[in-house]
Amino acid sequence: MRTGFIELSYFLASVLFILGLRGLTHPETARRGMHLAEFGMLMAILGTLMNSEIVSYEWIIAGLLIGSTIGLAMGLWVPMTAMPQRTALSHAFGALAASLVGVSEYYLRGANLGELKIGALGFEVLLGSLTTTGSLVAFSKLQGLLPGAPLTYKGQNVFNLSLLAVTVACFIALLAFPGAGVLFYLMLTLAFVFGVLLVLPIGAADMPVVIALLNSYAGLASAATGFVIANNVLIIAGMLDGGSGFILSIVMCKAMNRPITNVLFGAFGSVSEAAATATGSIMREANLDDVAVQLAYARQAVFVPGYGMATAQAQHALRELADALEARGVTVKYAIHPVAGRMPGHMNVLLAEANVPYSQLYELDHINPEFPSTDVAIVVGANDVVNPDARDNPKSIIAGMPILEVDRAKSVVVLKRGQGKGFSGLVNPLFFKSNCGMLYGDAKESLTQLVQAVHSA
Amino acid sequence: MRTGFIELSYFLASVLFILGLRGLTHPETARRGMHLAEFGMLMAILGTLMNSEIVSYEWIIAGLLIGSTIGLAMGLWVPMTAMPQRTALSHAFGALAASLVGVSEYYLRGANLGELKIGALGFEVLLGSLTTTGSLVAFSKLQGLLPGAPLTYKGQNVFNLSLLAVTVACFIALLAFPGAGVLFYLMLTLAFVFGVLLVLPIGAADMPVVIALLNSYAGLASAATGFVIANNVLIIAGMLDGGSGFILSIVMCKAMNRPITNVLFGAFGSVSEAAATATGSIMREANLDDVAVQLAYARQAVFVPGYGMATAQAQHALRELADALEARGVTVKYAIHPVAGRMPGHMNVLLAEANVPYSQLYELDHINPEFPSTDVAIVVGANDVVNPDARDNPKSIIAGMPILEVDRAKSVVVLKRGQGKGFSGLVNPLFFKSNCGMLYGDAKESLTQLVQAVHSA
Amino acid sequence: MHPEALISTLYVFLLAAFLGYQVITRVPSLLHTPLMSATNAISGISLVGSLVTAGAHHSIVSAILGFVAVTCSTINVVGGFVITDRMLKMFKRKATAPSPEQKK
Amino acid sequence: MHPEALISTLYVFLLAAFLGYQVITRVPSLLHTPLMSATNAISGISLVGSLVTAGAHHSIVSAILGFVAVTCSTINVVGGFVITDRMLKMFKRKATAPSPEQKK
Ligand SMILES: NC(=O)c1ccc[n+]([C@@H]2O[C@H](COP(=O)([O-])OP(=O)(O)OC[C@H]3O[C@@H](n4cnc5c(N)ncnc54)[C@H](OP(=O)(O)O)[C@@H]3O)[C@@H](O)[C@H]2O)c1
Ligand SMILES: NC(=O)c1ccc[n+]([C@@H]2O[C@H](COP(=O)([O-])OP(=O)(O)OC[C@H]3O[C@@H](n4cnc5c(N)ncnc54)[C@H](OP(=O)(O)O)[C@@H]3O)[C@@H](O)[C@H]2O)c1
Repeated sequence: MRTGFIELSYFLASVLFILGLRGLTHPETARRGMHLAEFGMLMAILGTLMNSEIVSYEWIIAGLLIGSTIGLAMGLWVPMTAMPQRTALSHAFGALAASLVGVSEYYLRGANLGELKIGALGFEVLLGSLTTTGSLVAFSKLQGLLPGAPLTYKGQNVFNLSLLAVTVACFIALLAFPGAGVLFYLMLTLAFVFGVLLVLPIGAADMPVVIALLNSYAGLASAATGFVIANNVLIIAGMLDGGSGFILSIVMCKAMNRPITNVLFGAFGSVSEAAATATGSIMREANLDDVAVQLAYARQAVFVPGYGMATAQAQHALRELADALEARGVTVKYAIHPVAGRMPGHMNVLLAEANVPYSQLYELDHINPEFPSTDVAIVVGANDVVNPDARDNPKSIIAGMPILEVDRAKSVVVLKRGQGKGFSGLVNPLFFKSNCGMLYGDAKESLTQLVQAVHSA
Repeated sequence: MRTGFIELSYFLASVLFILGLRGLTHPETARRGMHLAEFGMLMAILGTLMNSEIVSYEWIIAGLLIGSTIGLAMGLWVPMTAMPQRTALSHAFGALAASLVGVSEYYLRGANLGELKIGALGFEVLLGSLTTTGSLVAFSKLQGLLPGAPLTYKGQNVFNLSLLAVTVACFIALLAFPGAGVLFYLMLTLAFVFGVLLVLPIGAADMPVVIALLNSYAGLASAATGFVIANNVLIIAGMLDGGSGFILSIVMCKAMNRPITNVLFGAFGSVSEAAATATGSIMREANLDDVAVQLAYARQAVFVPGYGMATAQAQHALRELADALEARGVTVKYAIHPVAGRMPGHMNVLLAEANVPYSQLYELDHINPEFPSTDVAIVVGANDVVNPDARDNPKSIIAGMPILEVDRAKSVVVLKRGQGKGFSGLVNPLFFKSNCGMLYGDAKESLTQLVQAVHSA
Repeated sequence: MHPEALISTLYVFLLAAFLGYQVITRVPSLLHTPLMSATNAISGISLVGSLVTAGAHHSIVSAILGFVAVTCSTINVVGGFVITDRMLKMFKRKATAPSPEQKK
Repeated sequence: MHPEALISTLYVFLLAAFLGYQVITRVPSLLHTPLMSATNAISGISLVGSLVTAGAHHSIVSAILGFVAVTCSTINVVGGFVITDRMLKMFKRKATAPSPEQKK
């Protein structure tokens, strides 16, 4: 009876998780979907608490209380701009939990697990541990606790690979001698170390891809836990989680037109100087009042936000500018590149925060044909995603990456602070085009001034 | 070892079936997908043949040989226009197989099956049997072996429901007394009878929906078999099959804007007279040579095929007309309504047979905006799908059904044999519009004549 | 059946239902007729049940029932795959004579 | 584990992988950030393992490991769902001031 109820709660949770994620296929149904998933989680937890193996609840209640408090605090107060870090941190938590459950299982049952379970358990602990430390390093890099630049040294790849080989050797030996605790704890330690070394040589800018990959590892670790404790809902949730990480990393790599191996082993971003090509001509500085007049009398203006908008927290100011222009009858559209910013969907969520309706956000394929008939394109802290070299110069390191073709607009205004490069470290020929003017300064300040200028135009 | 191999073959088959159906999401990948599925089937059969329970192969080889011969013959020679019948017949075969396996399982193990298995087995036999006879009736109606009109009498629904209730009662009693063979065979017989009575009152024209529904029953029966013999690949294939039937029936009902209950119990098509509304004005007959000239000098012509094209086998002639027009520089497009013809995708497959590239086929949403700029719309044996009453007359029985808005074209020519009504039995106000001309005669003949007339225009 | 196995089977059922729905809704209406015959062929997998019934020689009755079931399923498998392939072969993206518009 | 149960579990794994792929690829890039935090929250289901570890009192070591695991997973569950909801609340289709173009 009791197990029946527990199993039912897990089954229900599985259904609700799937339905919940299906809800995310549309913004209208997304919230309801998440409520379903929340309810499923509650079911599963209540079901588990009925498990007859549980004899005392002190540790459980303590864990739930502390976890909820920290979780609630993080959930409520982490700013939208810090999402990448938060995600990295939460993967560390998730992976650590999987890893610890595995360790405790081994500690308790060790040799009596049978080969198959030991296999799944080893997999769980291996993936869980390296994801834990890897995610922590990623978090530190993004948060600025560690230097963001790739940390490389000679023979690094060889060293890392050897370390991995030793770790895997431990794992295999453990399959043969499940009782040999030394092997298990050695593997555990090595996996923790390997996670650090794996992520250190990757630049902060590439972290989003790494995070997505670690996400899929964390998901796999959960699924492996499901095998060990014979629990289907864990397998399902783990695979959903893993699938999401995997797909997002693919989406990012595709949108950057770089193979995943290049991200992981290329130490991208450490060679910024070499890539700078001489461009000869000069950048024209634009005058704020001129830009305001141009905007005020345009028929259509397209805003192209990028990473700079996120760092400057300029989304609200941007929205105000859009309001001011729309009040004057200008059609305003937002062009969203799939890898603008530092996280999939980064710009969408920031603009949503600033109350921009998502029907005004246009994807690449929909907005590119519109640039030739656009009077003014305003580039707000974007750089690589509007670099025409990706399209025109087959030798560029970002060649082939799909871009927003703002250079085809009648005129372009770029808001940035100075001569700073984008994520790829490339010089952007757009800035030297005759139809392009530069409006220097922090994006938020420039935009706020533009709003006033438009009002008085 | 041997069971290991068998299980592996089933696992592989499951993967390949899923990949195979995923291939069908695009015509480019569809054939490769099917090859994967075929390979999966081969694996599963070979795996099964290694089962140690199998002691003699005579019956097996005989069955495989006879089945392959009949299957091959049907596969190669059934004309594309007879697809609906063929589909009905094959559901009868599939459901019969599921039902017989269930009967034999009961015959051999009967009372020793345990409540859960008896439940699944009863479900399998019930669904399998009623699907068998139901599909046979559907086949006979479509093939003309039985009258196509709905066969109704007073109290029919009540009688059918009572029969169903008795059948279900047998099933429930069987759960309580699994050993009572009488109950089992009574249920079996009643299910066979019920299948017949269920489909008899439904008109031939509604058969496609019924067939899709029976398809989903057959799939569920297969999945139930999977429960009984604890075989996962059967469950998966059954659910894929069932899902397809279910979704297609929904697609059809939506496109006809009729609830499924209306299809099943409405005896649609038996009330054709009542629906005829007086329209007053007259139908204008078009002259063949005029039409040819009009076409030859058009900028854009849109062909709207319907059920009449299928019965007249006029797809090749239509393609020839398109060729002749394109040679003269006319843009030709085909407008495909989701329920044109008598089967989902009916028109697509016929036109593909006639070598029309699928890039020329346009769906409702894509072609409707183009009609106002279309010089001539040629309606080839379509009627309901171009009936403007569905859009304009909220009291029409097809009100709300999305239509191809040919009446908005500059001129319309309708090819049909005479005053025949469409599937719904409604009068079509389109035919009385001033921009519409009727070209009477069998579609194939009319088209062949048109081709010649265009050549000499 | 072992209760653990039964539960997992229920999960298989659940996931297969969802997956079936997701996969099939992505099939364009262009290919709905081939889809019907393809699922038809795949549903012939009930062979895995009927083959055992036909070959297990528990009794002549079950052997004959199995034989009929094998025949029926084989018709579906062979007929279904042959017809599907026949149809799919016909779908072509470009005409031999190029058509002016290619959007869709 | 019973072999039959093991096999079914493998099927669950397979189907969940396919289903995950199908479901996630349908999420529009608009919602990729909420997707990340949502799957994050859902992956906190590893609670079902850690709760038992924390409460089973086999040994103090395992109880403490379980406690840490429960804390970590709960952070993910609560934090993930709260943040997802916070984000999703912000997505609006229409502005308060109507925008002239609504296509997309
Ligand atoms: N979104 C993802 O999922 C993802 C994942 C991995 C990698 N990436 C990569 O990230 C890049 C994103 O491209 P992007 O065009 O959005 O950004 P970007 O190429 O990194 O350029 C950012 C620009 O913003 C300017 N900026 C920085 N702070 C600013 C401030 N406070 N005010 C005004 N301007 C400021 C910088 O110039 P100044 O310093 O002169 O101001 C710089 O030119 C792509 O290369 C993409 O491949 C994205
Ligand atoms: N596709 C599906 O999946 C499906 C499923 C269920 C129901 N339906 C229903 O089927 C109907 C399909 O509509 P539809 O417009 O394609 O067909 P329709 O409304 O059934 O009309 C067919 C027309 O073709 C003409 N016709 C018949 N034989 C002909 C020949 N040899 N040469 C020339 N014309 C001929 C008939 O007129 P004459 O007799 O005067 O020639 C009739 O007007 C819809 O009502 C739909 O709801 C479709």
